[in-house]
Amino acid sequence: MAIRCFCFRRLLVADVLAVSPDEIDPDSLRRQLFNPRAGAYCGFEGWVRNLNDGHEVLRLEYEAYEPLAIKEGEKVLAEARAEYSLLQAHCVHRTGMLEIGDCAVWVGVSSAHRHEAFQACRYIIDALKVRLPIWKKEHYANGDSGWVNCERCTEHGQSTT
Amino acid sequence: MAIRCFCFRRLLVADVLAVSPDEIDPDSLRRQLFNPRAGAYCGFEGWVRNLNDGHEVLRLEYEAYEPLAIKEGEKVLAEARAEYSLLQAHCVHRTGMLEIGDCAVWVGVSSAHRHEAFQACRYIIDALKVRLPIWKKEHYANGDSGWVNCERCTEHGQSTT
Amino acid sequence: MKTIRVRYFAMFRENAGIDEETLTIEVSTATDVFEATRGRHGSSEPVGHCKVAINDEMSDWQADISDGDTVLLFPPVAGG
Amino acid sequence: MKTIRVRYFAMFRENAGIDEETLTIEVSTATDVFEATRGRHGSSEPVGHCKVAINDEMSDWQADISDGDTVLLFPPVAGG
Repeated sequence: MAIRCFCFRRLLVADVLAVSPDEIDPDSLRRQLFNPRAGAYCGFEGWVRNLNDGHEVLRLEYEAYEPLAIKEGEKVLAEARAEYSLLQAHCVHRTGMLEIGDCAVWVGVSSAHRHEAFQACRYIIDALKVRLPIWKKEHYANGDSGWVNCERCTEHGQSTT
Repeated sequence: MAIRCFCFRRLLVADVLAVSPDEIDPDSLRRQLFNPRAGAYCGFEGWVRNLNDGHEVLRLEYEAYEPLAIKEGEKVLAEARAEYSLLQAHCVHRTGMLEIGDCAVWVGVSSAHRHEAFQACRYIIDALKVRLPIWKKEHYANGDSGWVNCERCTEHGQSTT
Repeated sequence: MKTIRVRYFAMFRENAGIDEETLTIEVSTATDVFEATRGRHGSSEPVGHCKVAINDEMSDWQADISDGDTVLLFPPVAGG
Repeated sequence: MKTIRVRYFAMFRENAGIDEETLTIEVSTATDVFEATRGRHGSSEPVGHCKVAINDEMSDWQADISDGDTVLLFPPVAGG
């Protein structure tokens, strides 16, 4: 209760996009979006799955060019804020080697009403996936590996999530 | 790591809708949706906000007719599963007295791709809000209280989130 | 005449001052039950904004009522 | 002739075997840089599928290159 009141009293924090080699903690992230005017929260997580385009995937390796990923990501958050009526919007994208089930990307949005939360969350993840300088390499069960969108996937127009 | 592997080995659990007087723990709930084939997770939370339709709200009181709320809620989850390609879909709705910032309802969906997760999550919350025998009474700063949709809100066609 | 159990929820229960009662009345549909008990539930809402369940199954206002049924009268819902 | 720094990322870096290099070449646009370094980055992708940044600003393939610029060559992105 004390913690909750503290959160409500502080000023709104700026929308943030972070790129990090550390495990994503969605629960602590969503708490940062608490706001007494918020009636709705929508969260999206991209998880590493064991199958992509028919290939058995063992793990994924993410590389980001962090300065521009952050700059472009915060542009995306600003666009979402300009288009939808939001209270907070945050995003974190992982880098490094990820295992099946790991959270690769988290997007969270709070707003007064649910429509805006859903719309903005979807807008953000759709834009992040195609605009941020982030790349992923899939490591397959057969020992091969491949950069997604560069090799196999461009032939089929597939994306991971 | 041991925990993650355990989760992946167990069979898919049935889609579940629960009604509970206990605080909702979104983090433990989302973990139940882990699945090695899941590339996407979408979560929605309805939070108690301090303002509705221009009235300052101090707290909300939820009443549910649990047997039918569960039966109808599980129908909604089954419809979502029939319409979208889902791996898991769960929902929990609170009852009792809730304070500003409390989570009144949580919906979580996992699927291979993000489009289905967003669509199904939205379908579920939209349907829950209009079909489940659940009612809420707002308690206002001026000492008044009112059943939402029964008194004030029907005049304006407003809902909370 | 049918003997039915009527249960009131949320605002209807508060207005009625009771959770439920057993009535022996002349009714054929769920709508008839809603109208016959208006003095209890005191709804200012049209029946179409409310919901009804019969014997723990969601139903509709045109449904037939049988002797021995339990009729649940639900004011407009507001989950979430 | 312009002296520019070219940086390679992800698959382009792996193909080039280097992170970056300084080149003195005849180029006017970012596309020219992409084509002039094809032997390094080895892209099998058309330039339109790739992205470019100039001096840490996202740019486009028609952008002019000035002497002293740093050009970042990005293979097709795949975040999320």
